[in-house]
Amino acid sequence: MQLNSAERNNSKAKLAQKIKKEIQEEYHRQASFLRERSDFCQELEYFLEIFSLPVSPQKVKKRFSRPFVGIYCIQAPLELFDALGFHPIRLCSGSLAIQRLSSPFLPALTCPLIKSCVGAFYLDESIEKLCDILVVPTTCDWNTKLPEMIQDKAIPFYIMELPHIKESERGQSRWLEEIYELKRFLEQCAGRRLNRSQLQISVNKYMKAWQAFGRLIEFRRRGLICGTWSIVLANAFMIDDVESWTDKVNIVLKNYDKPEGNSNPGVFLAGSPVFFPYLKISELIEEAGMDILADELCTSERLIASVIYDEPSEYGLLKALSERYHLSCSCPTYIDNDRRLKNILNTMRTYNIKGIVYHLLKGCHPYDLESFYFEKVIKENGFRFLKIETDYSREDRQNILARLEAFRATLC
Amino acid sequence: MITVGIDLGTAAIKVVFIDQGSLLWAKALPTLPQHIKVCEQLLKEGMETVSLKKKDIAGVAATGYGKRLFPGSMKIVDEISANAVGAYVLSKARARTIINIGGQDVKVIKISCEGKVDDFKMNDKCAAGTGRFFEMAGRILDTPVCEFGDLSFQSLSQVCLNSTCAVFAESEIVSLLSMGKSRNDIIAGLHKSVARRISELTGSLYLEEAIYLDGGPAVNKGLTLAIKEELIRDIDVLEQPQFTVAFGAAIILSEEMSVKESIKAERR
Amino acid sequence: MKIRILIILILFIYFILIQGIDIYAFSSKEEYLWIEFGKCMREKDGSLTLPLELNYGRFPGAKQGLKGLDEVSVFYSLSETDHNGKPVFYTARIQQDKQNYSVNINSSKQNRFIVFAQAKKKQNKVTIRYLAKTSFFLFGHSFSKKKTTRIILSREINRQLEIRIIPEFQCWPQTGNSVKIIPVFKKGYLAEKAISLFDQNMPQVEIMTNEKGECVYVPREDKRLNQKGETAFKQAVIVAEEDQGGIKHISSYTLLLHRSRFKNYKFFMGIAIFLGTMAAVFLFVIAGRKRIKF
Amino acid sequence: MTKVYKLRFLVQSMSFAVLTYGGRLGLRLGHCLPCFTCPYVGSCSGHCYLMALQRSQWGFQISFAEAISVWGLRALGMFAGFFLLTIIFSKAWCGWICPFGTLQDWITFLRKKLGIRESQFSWTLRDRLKPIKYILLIFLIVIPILIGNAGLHSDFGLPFCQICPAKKLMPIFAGNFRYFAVDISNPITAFMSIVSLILTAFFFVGMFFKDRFFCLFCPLLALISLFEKFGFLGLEKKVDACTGCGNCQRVCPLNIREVHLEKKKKNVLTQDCILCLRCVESCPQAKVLSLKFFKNTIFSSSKDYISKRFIKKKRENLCN
Repeated sequence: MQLNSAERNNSKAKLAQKIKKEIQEEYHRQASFLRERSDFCQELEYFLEIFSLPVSPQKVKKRFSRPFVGIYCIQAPLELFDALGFHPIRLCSGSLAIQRLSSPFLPALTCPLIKSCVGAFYLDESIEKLCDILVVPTTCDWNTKLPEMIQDKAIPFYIMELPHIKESERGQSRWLEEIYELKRFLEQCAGRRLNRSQLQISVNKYMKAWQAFGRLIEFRRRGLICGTWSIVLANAFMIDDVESWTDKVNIVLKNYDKPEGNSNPGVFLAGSPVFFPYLKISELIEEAGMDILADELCTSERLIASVIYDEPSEYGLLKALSERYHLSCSCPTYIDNDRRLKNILNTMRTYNIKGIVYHLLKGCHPYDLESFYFEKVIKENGFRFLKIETDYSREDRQNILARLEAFRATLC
Repeated sequence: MITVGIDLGTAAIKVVFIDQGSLLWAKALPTLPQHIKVCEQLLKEGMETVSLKKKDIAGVAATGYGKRLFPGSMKIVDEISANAVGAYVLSKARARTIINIGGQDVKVIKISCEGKVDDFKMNDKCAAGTGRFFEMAGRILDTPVCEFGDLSFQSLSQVCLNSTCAVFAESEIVSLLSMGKSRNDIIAGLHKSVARRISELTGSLYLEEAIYLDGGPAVNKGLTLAIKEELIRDIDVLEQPQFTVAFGAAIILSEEMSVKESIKAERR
Repeated sequence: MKIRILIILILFIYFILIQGIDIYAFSSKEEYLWIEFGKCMREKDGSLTLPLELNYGRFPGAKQGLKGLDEVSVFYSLSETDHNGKPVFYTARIQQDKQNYSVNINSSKQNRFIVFAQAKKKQNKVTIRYLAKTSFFLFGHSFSKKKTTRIILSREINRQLEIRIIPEFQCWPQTGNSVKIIPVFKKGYLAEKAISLFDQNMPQVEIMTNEKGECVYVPREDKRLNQKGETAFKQAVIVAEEDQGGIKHISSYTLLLHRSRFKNYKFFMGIAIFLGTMAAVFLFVIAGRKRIKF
Repeated sequence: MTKVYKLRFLVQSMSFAVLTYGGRLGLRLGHCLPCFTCPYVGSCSGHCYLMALQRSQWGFQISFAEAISVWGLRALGMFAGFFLLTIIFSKAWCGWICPFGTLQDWITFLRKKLGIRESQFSWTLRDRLKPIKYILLIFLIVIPILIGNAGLHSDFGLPFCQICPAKKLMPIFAGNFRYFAVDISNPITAFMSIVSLILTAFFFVGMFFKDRFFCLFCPLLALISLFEKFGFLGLEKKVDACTGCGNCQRVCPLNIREVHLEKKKKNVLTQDCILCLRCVESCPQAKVLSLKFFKNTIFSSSKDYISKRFIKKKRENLCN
């Protein structure tokens, strides 16, 4: 039976409506999970509210009152957007329900994060309406192909070609060139030129955020704040306004005290990103009786780095920015990334963490490829290693939990 | 001191009674939606057979996927640790590697000299090469799984099964049958495919001697042989391999309790 | 062609000859005694030895040796004084090597030296008393504390006619810097007195003292000296004579001169070069920056 | 916690004043200081060792016969003084004491105030510049030897001092512009002074556009770095904890890459390092970079320091 266009649109809208409801449920369920935790306190409510963005974007847009720049991955320089009057948000998505909108036309083994990201474009209050510009650095293959997947959407895309070799002059200067190009592009969009002192103010703002984040990480390392909450707080940074985020984090750190001090073994969480509402892995780790004392997820601890500039000239500032978003970043898509593993090992040694949980999203190839070498080296260094490959679905919770519990037993 | 280990697996529920590390009684029943009923039934049966009263039992340890579902357990043990301890004790501290083929998963567990879990590998969300896989094949081939071992030895020319996926293997078996391949050859092929799957999970070099196979399908001698051939390693099978996990859980509980008691005794 | 070459050759030989002729030898003045500086030598122990040559005749070319001179003696003083505050003089030993008479002054540490040489000559019943003087620094750096035995002078030096130079001790005497010359006769000044000046590279000059008995001399820029290194020096001998009926006093002072340090500095030229280069480099850098993409 | 850059600024300014004007107060610090305290500044209190090195009394302008005597011993003694001073402070002479370095830092400060960006050298160019200072060092030793033994014209004496920009620029602070002149005494002096003027102009512009431009070529830096491994001060890196953020490379006035790129060795005090400690200041990783004095840590990197050093509390302070 052939449907006419009106009917088709009608059924499409109905489907979208249904999925939207599912998404809302998913978000609310996750949020209420978090609220019911024993270590929830009222200050944390602020961060849970932030995540209502995909559910009610218009509300969020009103809240931030600046034109939005949607970005994927952490290589786009946030300070630059801020200095030119844009509000940068990261469009990463951890929603399972939203995948239903995109899975019909994506490969079955697509990275779930990308599936959700693409799906978000097909919600009725879509990213199209929300963001004025989209910035996509070409990190992994999925991200590189992302603009192609949604080319039917009328939204200006800015693609930053990421040089995958960091520690060479060519790579660094090419990335600087990309930053300059982005600056020009943003200047055009904003209709004004970049002001040096404005950029300095922005850099300072983000440095304050870095400072607060550093304190958060320190709290976490000492086991004063649990891994899930720090991931949630870091996730919120990707959407929230930087200044209010900094304030709120400082407030949380001031008032927060964990209900009871337990002596769970600490683990290091590495691998693919974890983003609200997909907090399965961190919750399961905690359920299995371990503390995530440290992680190196690009949605958590790797999110904020310091921007230190010595030259207040525009060139100096942009160079500092370019290096902060290129050299400081340890995305597995880089070729010369040997420091990442060393740093992980160092952190584990420093904080007496005995094991590493390597979280892997199915289809996340860079991390998957790395995991084997990681496993070898980490075991050679006398640490425990557990690789968990999963996706956004909840059905393998028992399987993962069983493994995590056994893993905990090996840590004691 | 008598302790009970219950393994609420995905395929079967196993109950083991032990006394000071020695097996008293063991029985398995297939998993039904009413887990607790099955468990209680098995416990009752066990108590009757060994002629015990409820107060004689020092404690019950639960393990397996349904370990949290059984309300009467004193201790919940994760199945990997339980498996390691069980196999270690049953093999008289010889086992260093265990390959466990369960209802839904395949685990390879490395055990340290002290009988603790050193490292383990487990399949992710995929039932290929597990007990389910054999159940499925048994249904299509219209043969009870327990006969697989003997039948595979009668195979003249092994069939090669390409698919490692439980679902796709099903259609492959059907097409092989329609091509006129013998049942025995297909079963032998199945064993080989499972063995390959296990070797892919870890690689032969990962395994340390002595290697033991346990879990329900381990009874299948044809499968054991196929795994031996595939890994080119010597592999032993424990007696009553499906009970190692439950046994291990019971052992863990009894050890824990004896430690507690000795502490109590010292305090006195 | 050949004629031209011949002419050039003749001219060339002529110039060489002209250079070779010592034009200062035609001076009308009388001969005098002077001290000539030799090349300062570094001793192994870190001390310095300055050979001073005694000469008689006309500086610089006409040396006659010390024949016919009596009572030749050399004294020197270091920067030491006796209890009266007068400088202590020592006798120096004169070494004779064929026609050359010389005195070696050795200094193991930093010292200021004043050296006198005196001689007498009888000529047609007229006694001529010669006095030669010079002063200099020697920066010896010996670690050894050994003291050379010095013979303290017993008799007075005949310093009736003496040429004083102000400043007496210069760190770096050089051309272009003025020196004040004061001839002193029996502790009195000689006004409007003609003094001769024999420069190594220059024609002889006559200077008159003013009514106060002083005269100021500015050694001229010397191209030949300039060609040499910074440490190269030349000498000039200042001669004064006083006839006193029967006894004639002829005194000399040997002035050491380096090339002028700063008189040849062309400041504006330098600044122009500096600023010009700076501008060029500046423009170069700016242009280079414009070419870069960012 | 004291801020290192402020302390350094203070120490630099003070040592500039002491070394440049201390002579007026009768301060005499000798002739073997391992920094560019130029003897041509009439009132300086100590002399740059490079001059002694080229001189006849304390250095290489000496005949071989004289070398094996008290005169050679004197040169050795001068070197011993230099060596002692060098190993005590090592490269801190360059980054903290050298008045010429301080002058360069002041000029850089001015440039930063003006918001003019620093010129960048490519990695290859930067590497090619490295041997120049050693070549200069060889020249400033060989030429005096030739003067002393092979009869080279003595107007080539003190060859480095003649072309050194510090000889022109430092006396300005004593009100002396004399050395900007061309010495036309003879062709050699004229040539040398014109060359030195051109070089001075080049370096002067270079200093403006590039941090510590002269230090890239400084033969004294090369000489100090020869004795670096005896030095008491050390710059060490915890290689495993370095994230490779590149801050150290970016803030380094001499664009040293080794601190950033080093992945194995602990010692990162490289030949060009001037121990200005900017890398330690800007390292966000706790204790990754540290300044050591006989294995005692004097200063090491930390997040707290960065927060204090680089984060401005108020907006107004930002726009400098």
